Amino acid sequence: MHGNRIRSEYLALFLVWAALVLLFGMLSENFFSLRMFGALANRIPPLTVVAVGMTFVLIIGGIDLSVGSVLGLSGAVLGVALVDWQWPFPFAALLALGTGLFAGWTTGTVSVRLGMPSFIVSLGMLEIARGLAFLTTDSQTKYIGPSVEGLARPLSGLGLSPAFLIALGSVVAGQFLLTRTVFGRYLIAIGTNEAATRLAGIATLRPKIIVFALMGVLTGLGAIFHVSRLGSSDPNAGLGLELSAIAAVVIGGTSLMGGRGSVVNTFFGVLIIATLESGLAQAGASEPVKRVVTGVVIVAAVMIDAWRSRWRGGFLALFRRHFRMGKFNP
Amino acid sequence: MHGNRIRSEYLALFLVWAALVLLFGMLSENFFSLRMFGALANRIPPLTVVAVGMTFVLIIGGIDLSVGSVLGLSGAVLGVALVDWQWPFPFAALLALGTGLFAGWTTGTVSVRLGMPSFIVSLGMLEIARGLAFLTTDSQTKYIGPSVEGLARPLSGLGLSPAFLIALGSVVAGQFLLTRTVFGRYLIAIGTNEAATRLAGIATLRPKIIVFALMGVLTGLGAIFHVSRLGSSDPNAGLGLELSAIAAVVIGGTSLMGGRGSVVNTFFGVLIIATLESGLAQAGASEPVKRVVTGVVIVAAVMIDAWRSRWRGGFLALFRRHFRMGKFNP
Amino acid sequence: MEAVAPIPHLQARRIGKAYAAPVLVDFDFDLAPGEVHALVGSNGAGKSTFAHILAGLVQPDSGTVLLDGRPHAPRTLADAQARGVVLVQQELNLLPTLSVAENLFLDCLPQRFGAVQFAALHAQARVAMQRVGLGWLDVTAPAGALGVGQRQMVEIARALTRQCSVLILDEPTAALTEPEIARLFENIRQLQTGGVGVIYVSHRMDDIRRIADRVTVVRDGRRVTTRAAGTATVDQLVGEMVGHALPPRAARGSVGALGAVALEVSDLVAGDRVRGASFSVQEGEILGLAGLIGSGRTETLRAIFGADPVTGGGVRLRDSGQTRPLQRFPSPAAAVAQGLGLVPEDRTHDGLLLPLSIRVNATLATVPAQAGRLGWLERSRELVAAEQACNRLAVRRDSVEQAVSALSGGNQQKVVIARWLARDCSVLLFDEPTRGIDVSAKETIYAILRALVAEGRALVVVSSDLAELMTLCDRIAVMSAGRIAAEFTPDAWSEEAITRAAFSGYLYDSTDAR
Amino acid sequence: KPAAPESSKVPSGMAKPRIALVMKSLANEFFSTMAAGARAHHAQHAADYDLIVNGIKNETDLGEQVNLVEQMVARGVHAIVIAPADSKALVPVLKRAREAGVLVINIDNQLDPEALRQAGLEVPFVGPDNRAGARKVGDALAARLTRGDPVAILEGVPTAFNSQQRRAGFEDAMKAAGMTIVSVQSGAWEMEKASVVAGALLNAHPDLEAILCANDSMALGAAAAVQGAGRTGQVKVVGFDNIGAIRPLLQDGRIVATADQHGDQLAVFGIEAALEILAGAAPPAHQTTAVDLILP
Ligand SMILES: Nc1ncnc2c1ncn2[C@@H]1O[C@H](COP(=O)(O)OP(=O)(O)OP(=O)(O)O)[C@@H](O)[C@H]1O
Ligand SMILES: Nc1ncnc2c1ncn2[C@@H]1O[C@H](COP(=O)(O)OP(=O)(O)OP(=O)(O)O)[C@@H](O)[C@H]1O
Ligand SMILES: [Mg+2]
Ligand SMILES: [Mg+2]
Repeated sequence: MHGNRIRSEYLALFLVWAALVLLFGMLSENFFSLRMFGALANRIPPLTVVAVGMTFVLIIGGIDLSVGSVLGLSGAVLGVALVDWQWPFPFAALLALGTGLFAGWTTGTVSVRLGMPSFIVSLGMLEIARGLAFLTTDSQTKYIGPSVEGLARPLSGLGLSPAFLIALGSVVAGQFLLTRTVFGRYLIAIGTNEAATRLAGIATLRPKIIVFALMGVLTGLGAIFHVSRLGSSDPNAGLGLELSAIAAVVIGGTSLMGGRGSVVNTFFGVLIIATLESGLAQAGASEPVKRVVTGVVIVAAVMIDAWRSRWRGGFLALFRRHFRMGKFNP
Repeated sequence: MHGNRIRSEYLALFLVWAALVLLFGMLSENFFSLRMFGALANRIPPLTVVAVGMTFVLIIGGIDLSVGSVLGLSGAVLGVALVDWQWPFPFAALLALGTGLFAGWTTGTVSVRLGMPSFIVSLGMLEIARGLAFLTTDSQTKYIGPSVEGLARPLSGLGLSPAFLIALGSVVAGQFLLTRTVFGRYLIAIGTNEAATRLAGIATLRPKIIVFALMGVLTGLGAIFHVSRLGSSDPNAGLGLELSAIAAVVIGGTSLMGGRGSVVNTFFGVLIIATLESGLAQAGASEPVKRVVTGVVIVAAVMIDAWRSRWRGGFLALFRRHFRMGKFNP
Repeated sequence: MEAVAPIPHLQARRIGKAYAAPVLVDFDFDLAPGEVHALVGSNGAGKSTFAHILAGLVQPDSGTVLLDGRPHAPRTLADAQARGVVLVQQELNLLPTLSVAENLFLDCLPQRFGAVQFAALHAQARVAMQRVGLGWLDVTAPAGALGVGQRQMVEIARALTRQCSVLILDEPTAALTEPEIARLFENIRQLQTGGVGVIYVSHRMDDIRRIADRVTVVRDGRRVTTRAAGTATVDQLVGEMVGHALPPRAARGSVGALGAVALEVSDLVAGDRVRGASFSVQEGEILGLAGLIGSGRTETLRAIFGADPVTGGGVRLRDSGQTRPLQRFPSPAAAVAQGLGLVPEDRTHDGLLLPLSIRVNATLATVPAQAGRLGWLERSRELVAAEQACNRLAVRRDSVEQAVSALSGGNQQKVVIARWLARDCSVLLFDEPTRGIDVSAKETIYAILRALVAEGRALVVVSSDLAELMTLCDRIAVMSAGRIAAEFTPDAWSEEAITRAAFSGYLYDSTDAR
Repeated sequence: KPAAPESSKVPSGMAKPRIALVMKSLANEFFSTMAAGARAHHAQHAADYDLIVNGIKNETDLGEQVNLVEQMVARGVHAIVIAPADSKALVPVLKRAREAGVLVINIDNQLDPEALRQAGLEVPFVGPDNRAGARKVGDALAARLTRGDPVAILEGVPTAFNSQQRRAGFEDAMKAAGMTIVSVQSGAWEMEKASVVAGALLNAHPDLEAILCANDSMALGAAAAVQGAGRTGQVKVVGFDNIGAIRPLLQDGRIVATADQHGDQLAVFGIEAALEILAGAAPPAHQTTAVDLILP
């Protein structure tokens, strides 16, 4: 994971992304503008922070389907605190983060302590959090206005919003946490073989709960970014976010079976998804075309990344070999 | 898996279902009518057959997120064949099954032969199939009319539709396939430890592809049931079906990590989900309440089923033990 | 098979195989029909690799194999089996969710129209298990419920049901106790008379003396010698394996000054296998735990360590000069915090993080110690620690960044042991610590264990190899049916006495007879 | 009076104005009809302007629609014709678009006047009055019921403005005619979901006389449920949108009425308004388009 290896590890996905940018650049004239990259940078913070959290969840071999709903709920709470209770922004933001934390912690505790699949617990939380979001806001979008838009507004001179910078910071911090700390080492060990890790004298339950709680906090942060971009809070926010986040993480090469992953590559996954969406919109592609292209690119990105590590003896030999005896990581 | 063990295996989920029926019976007066059960029996065939297929997919340690879209696509193709091309129903139905088969086979082949996670391949297929469904129908709902409704119409005297009987047949056949045939044993073995299965001299790739293809055929069958129930084909059909199907399967105790599962219990999972939805609608619950209750019941059902097997030394001791040292099957 | 095939039956010539480093070099090997040909060598010498080549799991880079005069280059396990070459692998490969019977016959389930004929299957399975002396085993039970030793027997039984002309046994006895071994040898002799050639890989010199006709010594992937088994002494063989004569074994240190009781186990009850075990071990003492397969030794260690829930009794631990009150550890983490350590029996499932590097595996129990402030990993310190740990046990490796899954069985075992040696534990529990470890490395490990007790630590060693226990331990406790049936000091023990004690718990309670 | 922002003037030497049409879900037949209408108009006037048509994948995904608006601004379009997925949440981004010099025309779903006022923004609106349209459909139904009959309403996604408007229109009509509304539930705009909910409603209320559905997909689902319950002819169903698939059911009486908002013309009105303003005309006042009642 050092020196050249780092670079080669990130290279494949970077190239996929660059290829997409180039392609869309040729397809629609104004794609290569600073403004265009600004728009891209502005839209990804919520997905980025959620995907960072999801990377950790997948690494311990869990899954969290509730992130979309929890983002909706945290955003709803933020809106109510700001508009109905007239709280100042920092307190309201803390409350939103706390809401996310509580939801994530609950999912984690129930699944870890009761030994239930996190898939089903978080599926339950998906429904519950969405219901609560509707309850909190009475199913109404709340207009909040400029008071909350600061985070999403590009800083003059830099062209990037504070939200983007924070999201980027979370990627860097996440990668460090994963690869350079004892906690990160434990997460990888747990995801690889929980029984062996436990017998090595490492407490495995608490780290797992912490990961779900962290996922919750990051989702809360995502909600703040989302609300500040919309200038309004919307109880439907985040619908389907879980799939985009998981897709970004898996495109980034993190295994759904746990034990292996990279936060930086997750970020490339996010970039690929976001660029694809923007590029297709710019090109004005019709809905069916958008769908089909998105599907193909998602599969292709993972395929290219999967081949990166097996890149020996030429492309064709490789292809042949893998058509004969593929491995299977569902 | 024999004799009494079978019964106790199915009992927990049956009781959860019975409890739900009782509860809703008390909440809304007209719940306990024959008509109610008829309505329930009539609406579940599509979910049932899809969930049967999903059980097999999860047992081999895979996942198929594309079933909703593929159902939409197969239904769209069925509609076009019946209305625009004026094909007779049997041929159109075969075409729909073939469409499902092809989609499932493609997902399976790509994921198995190229060694890619089925999660991501089927996520790609989700987008692609939906895009094709929009293309096929030009995003229009098609009214087909009585010619197709026969499958969904209750047989006089019996009160149950042919679709329901076929779905029930698929459950029985599925359970038999899983527990009593060589193929079924291979699937369990593959899901438990694919490498070890290969070491036992079993070819593992073909059975996995067959499972995805079977999932596709069953999804096509689900599409036929769906279209025949609504009398129209709708390119948006099946939105979110993958989550319902997976939820039903997991409620039925099948492990997301593969190697363990029961088709009959999946059927109970389907019943629980369907009863919950109908019951809440009957009781006239508001949307937020529906969501929260659904979430809680999903988690509770799995919890109860998980405890079934650990039912020793009283409820409390059990609770305490599991709060101290839970297993974790994400 | 009755017809006497022209000699030799199997002929391997100039086999070469290299991964990062060469594993087999110009390796020659012959097997005559009806012969038991032992293959010995230190850990990582290339024995399993050769077995895998014959069985179609690995393809050689160079060289040829002739089987009955025809080339034998199987690409899959099934290819090899079709030619009658059957392998029992060193690492166990049963499928825990399937029944014992299904595991035995997975690739040839009796069927009619695709439906499994369960009655026939179970009958066949019972016969197969009878053959290895485990007729009482419930063949419909899931294989996951079996312990390592029983799983090993199932694997052997599985191989014995196959039509074979060459049977390869890779470390079959590492987890077996004497009764099973005797039974296995009986089976091998039967096969021999049927003309089957057996390749027998083992680190147990005793086995080789008893069963082998010829022995080939392999060192660093090269054949050193092949000779009739009777003509070499153990010391000669060992010398050839390691390339130099072993220093004379340090005599079992006379029992030194023992300290206070470091670990006292009293009336421990856990699951249905541990039914009130009581024993204690003092500082500076090695206690051996002997017993038959399934007598509950593994479960006792796990229960002490907090890995399984304890339902009765508990342990008293001496920690920094204080004896703590009777307690039950809620988790291994709690036990480790008080100075316990456990080397588990099943290294692949309970010991190693297979896809990860040797560095990560060897330092897993000591990560915080090597980390800097705030839990920051210090890579250089980790590397040093991992190198040290590997050197201490002579782990044969290309680099510590190599995945442990690429190590030979014995070297994997050494990594698990190394992990705990790096940690300052006052009481260490070893479950079959030398499983799959070669003779010279065993000596190293014995020396290390001796050094540990010399520092005043207390060790508990479970082993199915009685000779090993009798070399190593200061005292041997014998488990039978979940209790300690007897304890012996060196002056009082004998194989016969220990074996008698091991059976004692089952004599009155025939329902438990296993 | 709202004026075209200074910077959005098309330099007279410039080739063609570029117009972006941003809609809700193209998976919804109503919006795909709208898009088709716009494309047809563009095909006839290809020399006059360039058109980029976009919609979001999921009708409730406001974030994605905000992305689309920003994307179109970045792309350098001169005007955005938008059918907002939410009447409040799109205001800030539209304001940013205006600040960047892009003309904004609101169609279909009117932006919230209060939010617009707070943001200091004025946006011309071209579109139907959903509430009045639903009221018409409700009145037509009421004419076939007797006072006091129990009826139920299937609304769309409860957070959607259209859904709220149509529900309000239905309620106005039913209250005015003195019917009893026994239940209001969401069918999430979907056929399948609507058929499940309608099935449950039919079971819970054996005396139910009518189901008012906030769109035609749900009406199809409700009609299937009515048929499944064997109460065809007893329970009347109305819809909204007049999609193609509804016609056979209108013919055979299983659906009593629906409303047509002329979706195909809606975007065209917006585009024409944008072109006029870009050409220098004064922005039009709000323009309410017709909603026609459709009976068999
Ligand atoms: N897949 C692999 N990749 C790299 N090296 C490997 C691989 N498999 C085996 N090796 C190396 O080959 C060498 C020989 O291994 P092998 O398993 O044949 O040893 P062995 O003689 O069976 O040892 P043991 O007695 O410990 O079982 C070892 O050094 C091992 O590290
Ligand atoms: N019927 C059974 N149900 C559950 N577990 C069983 C059953 N039979 C055997 N076992 C398990 O199999 C283990 C057999 O252990 P194994 O074959 O590994 O020998 P071992 O580990 O040497 O024995 P020991 O327990 O003395 O260490 C038992 O300890 C027990 O855990
Ligand atoms: Mg070996
Ligand atoms: Mg043991």
